[in-house]
Amino acid sequence: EWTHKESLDNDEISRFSRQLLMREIGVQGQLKLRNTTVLVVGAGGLGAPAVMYLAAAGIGRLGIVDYDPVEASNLQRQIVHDETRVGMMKAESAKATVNRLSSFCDCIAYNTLIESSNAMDIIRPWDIVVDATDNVATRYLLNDACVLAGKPLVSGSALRMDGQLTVYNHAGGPCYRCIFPAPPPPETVTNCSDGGVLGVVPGIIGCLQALEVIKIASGLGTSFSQKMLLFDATSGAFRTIKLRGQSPTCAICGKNPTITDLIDYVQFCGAAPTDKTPAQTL
Amino acid sequence: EWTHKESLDNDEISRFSRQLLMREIGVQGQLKLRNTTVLVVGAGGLGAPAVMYLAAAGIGRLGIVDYDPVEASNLQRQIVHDETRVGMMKAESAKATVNRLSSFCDCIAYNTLIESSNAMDIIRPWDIVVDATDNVATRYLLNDACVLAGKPLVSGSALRMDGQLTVYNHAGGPCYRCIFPAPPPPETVTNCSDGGVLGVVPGIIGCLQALEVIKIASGLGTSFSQKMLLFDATSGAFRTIKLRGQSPTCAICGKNPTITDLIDYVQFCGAAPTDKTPAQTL
Amino acid sequence: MGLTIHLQFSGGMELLFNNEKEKTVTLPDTFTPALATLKDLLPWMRDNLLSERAELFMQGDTVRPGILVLINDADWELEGELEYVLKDDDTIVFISTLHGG
Amino acid sequence: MGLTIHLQFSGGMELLFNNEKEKTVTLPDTFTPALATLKDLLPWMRDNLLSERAELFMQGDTVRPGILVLINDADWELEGELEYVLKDDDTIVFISTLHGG
Ligand SMILES: [Zn+2]
Ligand SMILES: [Zn+2]
Repeated sequence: EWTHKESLDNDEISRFSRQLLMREIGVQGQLKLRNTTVLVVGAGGLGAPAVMYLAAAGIGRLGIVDYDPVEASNLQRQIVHDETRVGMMKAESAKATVNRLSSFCDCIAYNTLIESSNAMDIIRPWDIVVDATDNVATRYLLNDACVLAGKPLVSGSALRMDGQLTVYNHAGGPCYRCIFPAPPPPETVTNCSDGGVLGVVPGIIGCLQALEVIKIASGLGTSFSQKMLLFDATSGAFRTIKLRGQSPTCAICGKNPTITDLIDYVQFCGAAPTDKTPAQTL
Repeated sequence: EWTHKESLDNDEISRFSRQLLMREIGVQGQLKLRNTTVLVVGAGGLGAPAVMYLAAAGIGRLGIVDYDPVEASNLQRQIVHDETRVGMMKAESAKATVNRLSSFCDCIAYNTLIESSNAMDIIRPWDIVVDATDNVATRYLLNDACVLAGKPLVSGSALRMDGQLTVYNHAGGPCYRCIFPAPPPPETVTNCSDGGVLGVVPGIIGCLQALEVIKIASGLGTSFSQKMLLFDATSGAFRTIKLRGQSPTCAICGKNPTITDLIDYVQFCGAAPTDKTPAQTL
Repeated sequence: MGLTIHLQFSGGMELLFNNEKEKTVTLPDTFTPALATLKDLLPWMRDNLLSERAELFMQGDTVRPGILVLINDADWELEGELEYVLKDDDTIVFISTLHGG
Repeated sequence: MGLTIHLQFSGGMELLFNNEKEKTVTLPDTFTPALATLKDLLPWMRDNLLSERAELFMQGDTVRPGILVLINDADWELEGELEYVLKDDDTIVFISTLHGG
């Protein structure tokens, strides 16, 4: 049974010595990492580096949600899997990699499609949620579930040579719906299966998601509440933009929310939670 | 025997479909990745994600140089290794991970300390060199060897919450010595063993090194010749600065070079190529 | 001379505008300085710059959902959205939000 | 009023300066506008701001090897290095280069 710890043991002190040396982390920060539980939704291009760096850093308990099996064409970017794992469920494969990497991380795989009927139960036990998904419907679902459950949502996305990162529902900042009250028309949405993606672009964004989780968990605080990082891999340019604040009229996090339970996100978005449906190219 | 290919086969087309879809890469770019050979020096915090993303992206031949065995305290950031590899040579361990990840990458491990006596022989067969090392002496050695052999050097570094990235000796830009003609006094140099490092910081820089290699190899071109990217993980800020150009008076790449063969870098830097020597903290 | 506006496109928006990530435009005299707003700029962009179907850029008189607009680096919601009065040398950025991973 | 200069420290340089990453200073009247240079600023910083041993910052009359200096975002080598004449509101950045991995 996984429980909170009052102090680090000698094995942990030795394993995480490079972080204990830093005044930004130190023994207290490392103990906070050990006692923080993180749920990563999506074990694809973003989730791959995120779960590995979170486990490596000493996050004590890590959940991984995915319902897809590993395919060979995933391996161009999803480095948590490998050729021996083709056909295995992605959440199981990611857990196997985490278990090899660190015995200090209690890792739980959910081989489940997260949807309105199960999302609250899946999310409730965790401190921080990472949105490493690949479709609009699941992004609204996760946002609403995190608002209802009161969890920060560290959100990343990538396509072709572009990446984006932000933290929703944290420290008084906006949620996803505050910024995007209406979903994009389905014909304007491009997924990685249709538009392609350079594998290391979600790699960079997934690493940055792990970093923001570590900063929140250790008490350093995130840099991306009410801010969005834009990455253009072609020019190597990173740009941070200031977003609007939390909206009093937001349908889920506003003063008089009209959404008080999870809704039907496939209907709301006009698109199902899959990266595989043929969609028109933007 | 590894040889250049004239075209991609069906397995490669299927495996790299997400990159073939992109106009920035496409079939011609992917074929260039297949026919490019990359040497990564250092299988530590920077080299770990670099070798994985380079192999995943379809780089045809990958060399990995390291002389250290995997230690448990490395696993906080060196995600190419795992607990089953403690005690194994890092180059062998990284090669084993690459082999599991992709059968399309011909991977060669050098379980060798790179030094003046062997550096030219090690570097000569490769198209692009990645500096993922951890000490000043090896950084000057690699720079000088790359200038003498005419190879671009994709250089990354990380310490605590900071990271830096640049590309030397490429497209008319400066080399490391053009910018830093004299080595830093040894007492001002802090390594990760002494100063600590948050694991995902070299993770982000190593991913960015892989990206710049892929851009050079595929013909997109690098964004960081004569420029340096600075990353401050505490604030989440990236900043690109413009560096001086190639120096006509540079001791190795200038008009009248005084260095025409590799020198004694331990003597030049006043420090040996190891991350383990106790050094005073900056 | 009309107003000069710097347009930038990111996250795939550039694919709707001849694949150009940056474009500086001089607006015609119908854009009266101190009066013309973003509400005037959007249909002008649609009619003069857009290389793809209009519904991928606009819905009604505003941008379609899923596009973030920045005025001089701030979310346009902080600047009055469509009512924002254009100033010479303004930079307007259109960002298509991404959903892939 | 004397010259106002914005100092920034990166890559660990801040550890030499009370762990402050940014500091705006007003220089004393001994810094004559249009005459005072970086060569004057460095020893003033050493004597007034440095919280660690001087040799970690300077060597002779310049910065020690391994420190990059930027003047308004450009490598100081492009701006005349020590001979650069300070202007009001200049931003000078000191970056310690990193060697770890
Ligand atoms: Zn909201
Ligand atoms: Zn040079």
